[in-house]
Amino acid sequence: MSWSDVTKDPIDPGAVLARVGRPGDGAVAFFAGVVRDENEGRPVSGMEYEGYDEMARDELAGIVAEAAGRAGTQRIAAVHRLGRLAVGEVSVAIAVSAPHRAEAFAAARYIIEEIKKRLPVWKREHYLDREAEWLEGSLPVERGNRGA
Amino acid sequence: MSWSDVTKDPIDPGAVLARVGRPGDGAVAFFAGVVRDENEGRPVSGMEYEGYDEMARDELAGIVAEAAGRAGTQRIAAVHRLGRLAVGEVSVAIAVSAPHRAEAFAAARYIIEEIKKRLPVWKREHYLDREAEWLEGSLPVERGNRGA
Amino acid sequence: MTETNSGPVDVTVLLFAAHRELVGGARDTIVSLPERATVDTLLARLRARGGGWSQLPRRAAVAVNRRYAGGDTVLAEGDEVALIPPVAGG
Amino acid sequence: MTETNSGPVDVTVLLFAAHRELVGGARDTIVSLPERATVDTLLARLRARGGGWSQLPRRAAVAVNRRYAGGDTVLAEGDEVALIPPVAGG
Repeated sequence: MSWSDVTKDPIDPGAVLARVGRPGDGAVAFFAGVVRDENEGRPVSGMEYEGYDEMARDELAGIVAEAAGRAGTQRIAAVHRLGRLAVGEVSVAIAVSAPHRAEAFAAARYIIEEIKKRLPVWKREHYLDREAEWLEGSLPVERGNRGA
Repeated sequence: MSWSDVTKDPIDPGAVLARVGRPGDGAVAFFAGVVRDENEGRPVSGMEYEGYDEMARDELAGIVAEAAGRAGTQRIAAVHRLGRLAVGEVSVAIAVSAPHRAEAFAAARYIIEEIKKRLPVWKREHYLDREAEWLEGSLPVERGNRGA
Repeated sequence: MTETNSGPVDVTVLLFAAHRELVGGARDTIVSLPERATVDTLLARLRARGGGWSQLPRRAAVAVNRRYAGGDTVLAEGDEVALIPPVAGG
Repeated sequence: MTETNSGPVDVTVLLFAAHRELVGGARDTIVSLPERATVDTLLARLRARGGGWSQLPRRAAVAVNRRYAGGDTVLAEGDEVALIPPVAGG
Protein backbone atom coordinates (compact mmCIF):
# COMPACT_ATOMS: atom_id res chain seq x y z
CA MET A 1 0.00 0.00 0.00
CA SER A 2 1.09 3.53 -0.68
CA TRP A 3 2.47 5.62 2.15
CA SER A 4 2.86 9.37 2.65
CA ASP A 5 3.73 11.75 5.45
CA VAL A 6 4.48 15.37 6.32
CA THR A 7 6.93 15.52 9.18
CA LYS A 8 9.49 17.54 11.13
CA ASP A 9 11.78 14.50 11.33
CA PRO A 10 14.80 14.22 9.00
CA ILE A 11 14.15 12.20 5.84
CA ASP A 12 16.27 9.10 5.16
CA PRO A 13 16.19 8.43 1.37
CA GLY A 14 17.15 4.79 1.88
CA ALA A 15 14.20 4.24 4.22
CA VAL A 16 11.83 5.83 1.69
CA LEU A 17 13.22 3.60 -1.09
CA ALA A 18 12.83 0.57 1.16
CA ARG A 19 9.05 1.19 1.36
CA VAL A 20 8.51 0.28 -2.30
CA GLY A 21 9.25 -2.74 -4.46
CA ARG A 22 7.72 -6.16 -4.79
CA PRO A 23 8.70 -9.21 -6.84
CA GLY A 24 6.56 -8.20 -9.84
CA ASP A 25 8.10 -4.72 -10.12
CA GLY A 26 11.00 -4.26 -12.54
CA ALA A 27 11.51 -0.52 -12.06
CA VAL A 28 12.10 1.83 -9.14
CA ALA A 29 12.14 5.60 -9.62
CA PHE A 30 13.12 7.99 -6.84
CA PHE A 31 13.29 11.74 -6.46
CA ALA A 32 14.64 13.88 -3.64
CA GLY A 33 14.56 17.65 -3.22
CA VAL A 34 17.54 19.05 -1.34
CA VAL A 35 18.23 22.48 0.18
CA ARG A 36 20.70 24.32 -2.07
CA ASP A 37 23.48 26.62 -0.96
CA GLU A 38 22.45 29.42 -3.29
CA ASN A 39 19.44 30.82 -5.08
CA GLU A 40 19.76 33.17 -8.02
CA GLY A 41 23.32 33.91 -7.00
CA ARG A 42 22.59 34.67 -3.34
CA PRO A 43 24.36 32.50 -0.75
CA VAL A 44 21.79 30.57 1.27
CA SER A 45 22.36 29.30 4.82
CA GLY A 46 19.20 27.23 5.20
CA MET A 47 15.49 26.92 4.56
CA GLU A 48 12.52 27.08 6.89
CA TYR A 49 9.43 25.13 5.82
CA GLU A 50 6.07 26.07 7.29
CA GLY A 51 3.06 23.91 6.52
CA TYR A 52 -0.63 23.72 7.15
CA ASP A 53 0.23 20.32 8.58
CA GLU A 54 -3.16 18.66 8.81
CA MET A 55 -4.23 19.69 5.31
CA ALA A 56 -0.77 19.05 3.82
CA ARG A 57 -0.94 15.48 5.08
CA ASP A 58 -4.37 14.95 3.44
CA GLU A 59 -3.35 16.70 0.23
CA LEU A 60 -0.15 14.66 -0.12
CA ALA A 61 -2.10 11.44 0.43
CA GLY A 62 -4.51 12.62 -2.30
CA ILE A 63 -1.70 13.37 -4.75
CA VAL A 64 -0.17 9.94 -4.09
CA ALA A 65 -3.54 8.26 -4.63
CA GLU A 66 -3.94 10.09 -7.96
CA ALA A 67 -0.46 9.02 -9.06
CA ALA A 68 -1.20 5.44 -8.00
CA GLY A 69 -4.37 5.42 -10.08
CA ARG A 70 -2.60 6.74 -13.18
CA ALA A 71 0.44 4.49 -12.86
CA GLY A 72 -1.40 1.36 -11.82
CA THR A 73 0.87 0.76 -8.82
CA GLN A 74 0.24 0.97 -5.10
CA ARG A 75 3.96 0.92 -4.32
CA ILE A 76 4.50 4.63 -3.74
CA ALA A 77 6.10 6.41 -0.79
CA ALA A 78 6.23 10.21 -0.46
CA VAL A 79 7.29 12.41 2.44
CA HIS A 80 7.67 16.17 2.87
CA ARG A 81 9.71 17.73 5.63
CA LEU A 82 8.77 20.81 7.70
CA GLY A 83 10.85 22.99 10.02
CA ARG A 84 14.31 24.47 9.69
CA LEU A 85 16.62 22.63 7.27
CA ALA A 86 20.33 23.11 6.66
CA VAL A 87 21.93 23.14 3.20
CA GLY A 88 22.11 19.57 1.87
CA GLU A 89 19.15 18.29 3.90
CA VAL A 90 16.34 16.50 2.07
CA SER A 91 13.06 18.45 1.96
CA VAL A 92 11.02 15.94 -0.02
CA ALA A 93 11.50 12.33 -1.13
CA ILE A 94 9.38 10.21 -3.45
CA ALA A 95 9.85 6.54 -4.35
CA VAL A 96 7.74 4.53 -6.79
CA SER A 97 8.06 0.95 -7.95
CA ALA A 98 6.09 -0.43 -10.87
CA PRO A 99 6.33 -3.30 -13.35
CA HIS A 100 7.94 -1.03 -15.97
CA ARG A 101 10.00 2.14 -16.01
CA ALA A 102 7.68 4.52 -17.85
CA GLU A 103 5.01 4.35 -15.13
CA ALA A 104 7.55 4.60 -12.33
CA PHE A 105 9.16 7.74 -13.78
CA ALA A 106 5.79 9.30 -14.63
CA ALA A 107 4.39 8.77 -11.13
CA ALA A 108 7.46 10.22 -9.40
CA ARG A 109 7.38 13.23 -11.70
CA TYR A 110 3.62 13.73 -11.26
CA ILE A 111 3.95 13.74 -7.48
CA ILE A 112 6.70 16.35 -7.30
CA GLU A 113 4.94 18.61 -9.82
CA GLU A 114 1.63 18.42 -7.90
CA ILE A 115 3.40 19.02 -4.58
CA LYS A 116 4.76 22.25 -6.01
CA LYS A 117 1.32 23.29 -7.26
CA ARG A 118 -0.92 22.24 -4.37
CA LEU A 119 0.77 21.24 -1.13
CA PRO A 120 0.05 23.92 1.51
CA VAL A 121 3.70 24.44 2.41
CA TRP A 122 5.73 27.65 2.32
CA LYS A 123 9.42 28.26 2.52
CA ARG A 124 11.44 31.07 3.98
CA GLU A 125 14.97 31.21 2.69
CA HIS A 126 17.73 32.25 5.07
CA TYR A 127 20.71 34.07 3.57
CA LEU A 128 24.26 34.58 4.71
CA ASP A 129 24.20 38.25 3.75
CA ARG A 130 20.69 39.56 4.42
CA GLU A 131 17.33 39.00 6.08
CA ALA A 132 15.34 35.83 5.46
CA GLU A 133 12.38 36.01 3.10
CA TRP A 134 9.38 33.96 2.03
CA LEU A 135 9.84 32.61 -1.47
CA GLU A 136 7.25 33.32 -4.12
CA GLY A 137 5.10 30.31 -4.89
CA SER A 138 2.22 29.18 -7.08
CA LEU A 139 -1.38 30.00 -6.32
CA PRO A 140 -3.21 26.66 -6.03
CA VAL A 141 -6.07 26.26 -8.47
CA GLU A 142 -9.32 25.43 -6.74
CA ARG A 143 -10.20 21.80 -7.34
CA GLY A 144 -13.94 21.62 -6.77
CA ASN A 145 -15.91 22.79 -3.77
CA ARG A 146 -15.75 21.36 -0.30
CA GLY A 147 -18.45 18.84 -0.95
CA ALA A 148 -16.82 17.55 -4.15
CA MET B 1 33.03 13.73 -11.42
CA SER B 2 30.70 11.20 -13.01
CA TRP B 3 31.21 7.53 -12.28
CA SER B 4 30.13 4.36 -14.08
CA ASP B 5 30.84 0.66 -13.90
CA VAL B 6 29.84 -2.75 -15.22
CA THR B 7 30.33 -5.38 -12.56
CA LYS B 8 29.51 -8.83 -11.24
CA ASP B 9 29.19 -7.46 -7.70
CA PRO B 10 25.75 -6.81 -6.18
CA ILE B 11 24.53 -3.21 -6.54
CA ASP B 12 23.74 -1.22 -3.39
CA PRO B 13 21.29 1.57 -4.36
CA GLY B 14 22.23 3.65 -1.31
CA ALA B 15 25.89 3.58 -2.29
CA VAL B 16 25.04 4.69 -5.84
CA LEU B 17 22.90 7.55 -4.48
CA ALA B 18 25.73 8.55 -2.15
CA ARG B 19 28.00 9.17 -5.16
CA VAL B 20 26.01 12.21 -6.30
CA GLY B 21 24.94 15.48 -4.70
CA ARG B 22 26.77 18.69 -3.87
CA PRO B 23 25.65 21.84 -2.06
CA GLY B 24 24.48 23.60 -5.23
CA ASP B 25 22.23 20.71 -6.31
CA GLY B 26 18.56 20.89 -5.36
CA ALA B 27 17.39 17.71 -7.07
CA VAL B 28 18.37 14.05 -7.04
CA ALA B 29 16.80 11.55 -9.45
CA PHE B 30 17.42 7.83 -9.20
CA PHE B 31 16.40 4.79 -11.19
CA ALA B 32 16.89 1.08 -10.52
CA GLY B 33 16.04 -1.90 -12.70
CA VAL B 34 15.10 -5.00 -10.74
CA VAL B 35 14.67 -8.64 -11.77
CA ARG B 36 10.94 -9.42 -11.88
CA ASP B 37 9.28 -12.67 -10.86
CA GLU B 38 7.34 -13.00 -14.09
CA ASN B 39 7.46 -12.00 -17.74
CA GLU B 40 4.38 -12.07 -19.94
CA GLY B 41 2.70 -14.35 -17.46
CA ARG B 42 5.53 -16.88 -17.14
CA PRO B 43 6.98 -17.40 -13.66
CA VAL B 44 10.66 -16.37 -13.65
CA SER B 45 13.25 -17.75 -11.24
CA GLY B 46 16.12 -15.46 -12.14
CA MET B 47 18.07 -13.67 -14.86
CA GLU B 48 21.51 -14.25 -16.26
CA TYR B 49 23.27 -11.19 -17.69
CA GLU B 50 26.11 -11.70 -20.16
CA GLY B 51 28.11 -8.69 -21.29
CA TYR B 52 30.92 -7.77 -23.61
CA ASP B 53 32.50 -6.42 -20.46
CA GLU B 54 35.28 -4.27 -21.82
CA MET B 55 33.10 -2.58 -24.43
CA ALA B 56 30.11 -2.27 -22.09
CA ARG B 57 32.26 -0.37 -19.63
CA ASP B 58 33.38 2.08 -22.35
CA GLU B 59 29.88 2.41 -23.79
CA LEU B 60 28.31 3.12 -20.39
CA ALA B 61 30.96 5.75 -19.67
CA GLY B 62 30.12 7.30 -23.06
CA ILE B 63 26.37 7.33 -22.34
CA VAL B 64 26.99 8.96 -18.96
CA ALA B 65 29.24 11.59 -20.56
CA GLU B 66 26.51 12.39 -23.12
CA ALA B 67 23.91 12.73 -20.35
CA ALA B 68 26.27 14.95 -18.36
CA GLY B 69 26.75 17.23 -21.35
CA ARG B 70 23.02 17.55 -21.97
CA ALA B 71 22.07 18.05 -18.32
CA GLY B 72 24.96 20.30 -17.40
CA THR B 73 25.89 18.22 -14.36
CA GLN B 74 28.89 16.02 -13.63
CA ARG B 75 27.15 14.42 -10.64
CA ILE B 76 26.06 11.17 -12.28
CA ALA B 77 26.60 7.56 -11.18
CA ALA B 78 25.55 4.54 -13.25
CA VAL B 79 26.26 0.85 -12.79
CA HIS B 80 25.14 -2.29 -14.62
CA ARG B 81 25.34 -5.75 -13.12
CA LEU B 82 26.43 -8.94 -14.92
CA GLY B 83 26.11 -12.59 -13.92
CA ARG B 84 23.27 -14.60 -12.43
CA LEU B 85 20.68 -12.52 -10.51
CA ALA B 86 17.81 -13.67 -8.34
CA VAL B 87 14.33 -12.12 -8.43
CA GLY B 88 14.41 -8.76 -6.62
CA GLU B 89 18.10 -8.11 -7.28
CA VAL B 90 19.10 -4.79 -8.87
CA SER B 91 20.42 -5.12 -12.43
CA VAL B 92 21.07 -1.43 -13.09
CA ALA B 93 21.14 1.72 -10.96
CA ILE B 94 21.45 5.35 -12.03
CA ALA B 95 21.69 8.43 -9.80
CA VAL B 96 21.89 12.05 -10.97
CA SER B 97 22.00 15.25 -8.99
CA ALA B 98 21.57 18.66 -10.60
CA PRO B 99 20.57 22.17 -9.59
CA HIS B 100 16.94 21.58 -10.71
CA ARG B 101 14.64 18.61 -11.14
CA ALA B 102 14.00 18.73 -14.89
CA GLU B 103 17.66 18.08 -15.75
CA ALA B 104 18.01 15.39 -13.09
CA PHE B 105 14.97 13.44 -14.33
CA ALA B 106 15.96 13.90 -17.99
CA ALA B 107 19.50 12.63 -17.44
CA ALA B 108 18.38 9.54 -15.50
CA ARG B 109 15.83 8.73 -18.18
CA TYR B 110 18.29 9.30 -21.03
CA ILE B 111 20.81 6.92 -19.48
CA ILE B 112 18.40 4.01 -18.99
CA GLU B 113 16.95 4.45 -22.50
CA GLU B 114 20.43 4.47 -24.08
CA ILE B 115 21.52 1.47 -22.01
CA LYS B 116 18.62 -0.46 -23.48
CA LYS B 117 19.52 0.62 -27.01
CA ARG B 118 23.30 0.36 -26.98
CA LEU B 119 24.90 -1.39 -24.03
CA PRO B 120 26.37 -4.73 -25.23
CA VAL B 121 24.59 -6.81 -22.61
CA TRP B 122 22.25 -9.77 -23.09
CA LYS B 123 19.92 -11.51 -20.75
CA ARG B 124 18.80 -15.08 -20.44
CA GLU B 125 15.66 -15.53 -18.45
CA HIS B 126 15.32 -18.60 -16.24
CA TYR B 127 11.83 -19.99 -15.72
CA LEU B 128 10.31 -22.15 -13.07
CA ASP B 129 8.49 -24.25 -15.63
CA ARG B 130 10.70 -24.51 -18.71
CA GLU B 131 14.14 -24.01 -20.23
CA ALA B 132 15.94 -20.69 -19.98
CA GLU B 133 16.02 -18.47 -23.04
CA TRP B 134 17.74 -15.38 -24.36
CA LEU B 135 15.39 -12.42 -24.45
CA GLU B 136 14.86 -10.51 -27.64
CA GLY B 137 16.59 -7.16 -27.65
CA SER B 138 17.17 -4.09 -29.82
CA LEU B 139 19.66 -4.01 -32.65
CA PRO B 140 22.07 -1.16 -31.85
CA VAL B 141 22.23 1.51 -34.50
CA GLU B 142 25.74 2.10 -35.75
CA ARG B 143 27.01 5.41 -34.42
CA GLY B 144 29.75 6.40 -36.82
CA ASN B 145 32.76 4.37 -37.89
CA ARG B 146 35.59 3.26 -35.72
CA GLY B 147 37.61 6.38 -36.34
CA ALA B 148 34.71 8.70 -35.43
CA MET C 1 -20.76 19.60 8.93
CA THR C 2 -24.44 20.48 9.34
CA GLU C 3 -25.40 24.13 8.89
CA THR C 4 -27.33 25.85 11.66
CA ASN C 5 -30.28 27.55 10.03
CA SER C 6 -30.50 30.59 12.26
CA GLY C 7 -28.29 33.39 13.49
CA PRO C 8 -24.60 34.11 12.98
CA VAL C 9 -21.95 31.45 12.44
CA ASP C 10 -18.50 31.35 14.00
CA VAL C 11 -15.62 30.10 11.86
CA THR C 12 -11.95 29.66 12.65
CA VAL C 13 -9.64 31.49 10.28
CA LEU C 14 -6.08 30.23 9.81
CA LEU C 15 -3.27 32.32 8.39
CA PHE C 16 0.13 31.12 7.25
CA ALA C 17 3.58 32.35 6.30
CA ALA C 18 3.57 35.88 4.82
CA HIS C 19 -0.16 36.31 5.58
CA ARG C 20 0.39 35.46 9.23
CA GLU C 21 3.21 37.97 9.54
CA LEU C 22 1.13 40.67 7.84
CA VAL C 23 -1.39 40.66 10.69
CA GLY C 24 1.10 40.26 13.51
CA GLY C 25 1.75 36.59 13.95
CA ALA C 26 -1.41 34.83 15.17
CA ARG C 27 -2.21 31.65 13.28
CA ASP C 28 -5.85 31.25 14.42
CA THR C 29 -8.63 33.77 14.82
CA ILE C 30 -12.38 33.26 15.37
CA VAL C 31 -14.70 35.34 13.17
CA SER C 32 -18.47 35.74 13.50
CA LEU C 33 -20.33 35.90 10.20
CA PRO C 34 -23.96 36.36 9.21
CA GLU C 35 -25.90 33.28 8.25
CA ARG C 36 -25.07 31.98 4.76
CA ALA C 37 -21.93 34.08 4.49
CA THR C 38 -19.48 32.91 1.80
CA VAL C 39 -15.72 32.70 1.66
CA ASP C 40 -15.70 35.99 -0.28
CA THR C 41 -17.78 37.68 2.47
CA LEU C 42 -15.23 36.48 5.01
CA LEU C 43 -12.28 37.78 2.99
CA ALA C 44 -13.95 41.20 2.64
CA ARG C 45 -14.58 41.34 6.41
CA LEU C 46 -10.97 40.48 7.19
CA ARG C 47 -9.64 43.14 4.83
CA ALA C 48 -11.99 45.69 6.38
CA ARG C 49 -10.21 45.32 9.74
CA GLY C 50 -7.54 47.69 8.46
CA GLY C 51 -3.81 47.63 9.24
CA GLY C 52 -2.01 44.52 7.96
CA TRP C 53 -5.38 42.89 7.30
CA SER C 54 -6.13 45.33 4.49
CA GLN C 55 -3.08 44.00 2.68
CA LEU C 56 -4.42 40.44 2.45
CA PRO C 57 -4.92 39.59 -1.21
CA ARG C 58 -8.35 40.43 -2.63
CA ARG C 59 -8.59 36.96 -4.15
CA ALA C 60 -6.70 34.22 -2.34
CA ALA C 61 -6.72 30.46 -2.48
CA VAL C 62 -8.83 29.26 0.42
CA ALA C 63 -9.31 25.87 2.03
CA VAL C 64 -12.49 25.12 3.96
CA ASN C 65 -12.08 22.20 6.35
CA ARG C 66 -8.77 21.34 4.67
CA ARG C 67 -9.97 21.21 1.07
CA TYR C 68 -9.50 23.93 -1.52
CA ALA C 69 -12.81 25.77 -1.94
CA GLY C 70 -14.21 28.53 -4.18
CA GLY C 71 -15.11 32.08 -3.10
CA ASP C 72 -18.84 31.32 -3.30
CA THR C 73 -18.62 28.46 -0.80
CA VAL C 74 -21.15 29.03 1.98
CA LEU C 75 -19.66 28.77 5.46
CA ALA C 76 -21.18 26.89 8.39
CA GLU C 77 -20.72 27.00 12.14
CA GLY C 78 -17.34 25.65 13.18
CA ASP C 79 -15.76 25.62 9.71
CA GLU C 80 -11.98 25.87 9.56
CA VAL C 81 -11.14 28.41 6.85
CA ALA C 82 -7.50 28.69 5.81
CA LEU C 83 -6.10 31.43 3.60
CA ILE C 84 -3.47 29.74 1.45
CA PRO C 85 -0.66 31.98 0.19
CA PRO C 86 0.98 30.84 -3.06
CA VAL C 87 2.50 27.49 -2.11
CA ALA C 88 6.21 26.73 -2.33
CA GLY C 89 6.82 23.17 -1.20
CA GLY C 90 9.30 20.70 -2.58
CA MET D 1 45.88 0.51 -35.07
CA THR D 2 48.16 0.80 -38.12
CA GLU D 3 47.25 -1.32 -41.13
CA THR D 4 49.87 -3.61 -42.56
CA ASN D 5 49.98 -2.98 -46.30
CA SER D 6 50.78 -6.47 -47.45
CA GLY D 7 49.38 -9.97 -47.07
CA PRO D 8 46.47 -11.33 -45.05
CA VAL D 9 45.31 -9.89 -41.73
CA ASP D 10 44.35 -11.85 -38.65
CA VAL D 11 41.45 -10.54 -36.58
CA THR D 12 39.90 -11.87 -33.38
CA VAL D 13 36.18 -12.51 -33.65
CA LEU D 14 34.07 -12.41 -30.50
CA LEU D 15 30.63 -13.99 -30.23
CA PHE D 16 28.09 -13.49 -27.45
CA ALA D 17 24.88 -14.90 -26.03
CA ALA D 18 22.71 -16.59 -28.67
CA HIS D 19 25.42 -16.21 -31.37
CA ARG D 20 27.96 -17.94 -29.16
CA GLU D 21 25.64 -20.86 -28.52
CA LEU D 22 24.83 -21.16 -32.22
CA VAL D 23 28.43 -22.07 -33.05
CA GLY D 24 29.04 -24.27 -30.05
CA GLY D 25 30.13 -22.04 -27.22
CA ALA D 26 33.54 -20.50 -27.99
CA ARG D 27 33.71 -16.76 -27.33
CA ASP D 28 36.89 -16.02 -29.32
CA THR D 29 38.08 -17.22 -32.69
CA ILE D 30 40.94 -16.00 -34.90
CA VAL D 31 40.12 -15.47 -38.57
CA SER D 32 42.54 -14.76 -41.42
CA LEU D 33 41.29 -12.34 -44.03
CA PRO D 34 42.65 -10.93 -47.27
CA GLU D 35 44.17 -7.47 -47.18
CA ARG D 36 41.56 -4.65 -47.00
CA ALA D 37 38.75 -7.05 -46.09
CA THR D 38 35.73 -5.35 -44.56
CA VAL D 39 33.36 -6.28 -41.76
CA ASP D 40 30.90 -7.53 -44.40
CA THR D 41 33.60 -9.75 -45.93
CA LEU D 42 34.23 -11.23 -42.52
CA LEU D 43 30.54 -11.88 -41.86
CA ALA D 44 30.21 -13.65 -45.23
CA ARG D 45 33.27 -15.83 -44.44
CA LEU D 46 31.89 -16.82 -41.06
CA ARG D 47 28.51 -17.77 -42.51
CA ALA D 48 30.24 -19.82 -45.20
CA ARG D 49 31.68 -22.11 -42.50
CA GLY D 50 28.35 -23.94 -42.44
CA GLY D 51 26.61 -25.54 -39.45
CA GLY D 52 25.59 -23.08 -36.76
CA TRP D 53 27.75 -20.41 -38.44
CA SER D 54 25.41 -20.27 -41.41
CA GLN D 55 22.66 -19.16 -39.06
CA LEU D 56 24.48 -16.00 -37.99
CA PRO D 57 22.43 -13.01 -39.13
CA ARG D 58 23.27 -11.69 -42.59
CA ARG D 59 23.45 -8.16 -41.25
CA ALA D 60 24.45 -7.84 -37.58
CA ALA D 61 25.59 -4.98 -35.39
CA VAL D 62 29.35 -5.19 -35.18
CA ALA D 63 31.90 -3.51 -32.97
CA VAL D 64 35.48 -3.13 -34.11
CA ASN D 65 37.90 -2.55 -31.25
CA ARG D 66 34.93 -1.94 -28.91
CA ARG D 67 33.13 0.69 -30.96
CA TYR D 68 30.10 0.11 -33.16
CA ALA D 69 31.25 0.06 -36.79
CA GLY D 70 29.63 -0.17 -40.23
CA GLY D 71 29.77 -3.14 -42.62
CA ASP D 72 32.18 -1.31 -44.93
CA THR D 73 34.77 -0.78 -42.20
CA VAL D 74 38.14 -2.07 -43.39
CA LEU D 75 39.80 -4.46 -40.95
CA ALA D 76 43.43 -4.35 -39.87
CA GLU D 77 45.81 -6.84 -38.30
CA GLY D 78 44.90 -7.54 -34.67
CA ASP D 79 41.45 -5.93 -34.75
CA GLU D 80 38.93 -7.22 -32.23
CA VAL D 81 35.65 -7.70 -34.09
CA ALA D 82 32.57 -8.43 -32.00
CA LEU D 83 29.23 -9.55 -33.40
CA ILE D 84 26.63 -7.84 -31.26
CA PRO D 85 23.25 -9.62 -31.01
CA PRO D 86 20.28 -7.34 -30.30
CA VAL D 87 21.11 -5.93 -26.86
CA ALA D 88 18.91 -6.41 -23.81
CA GLY D 89 20.48 -4.67 -20.83
CA GLY D 90 18.74 -2.83 -18.06
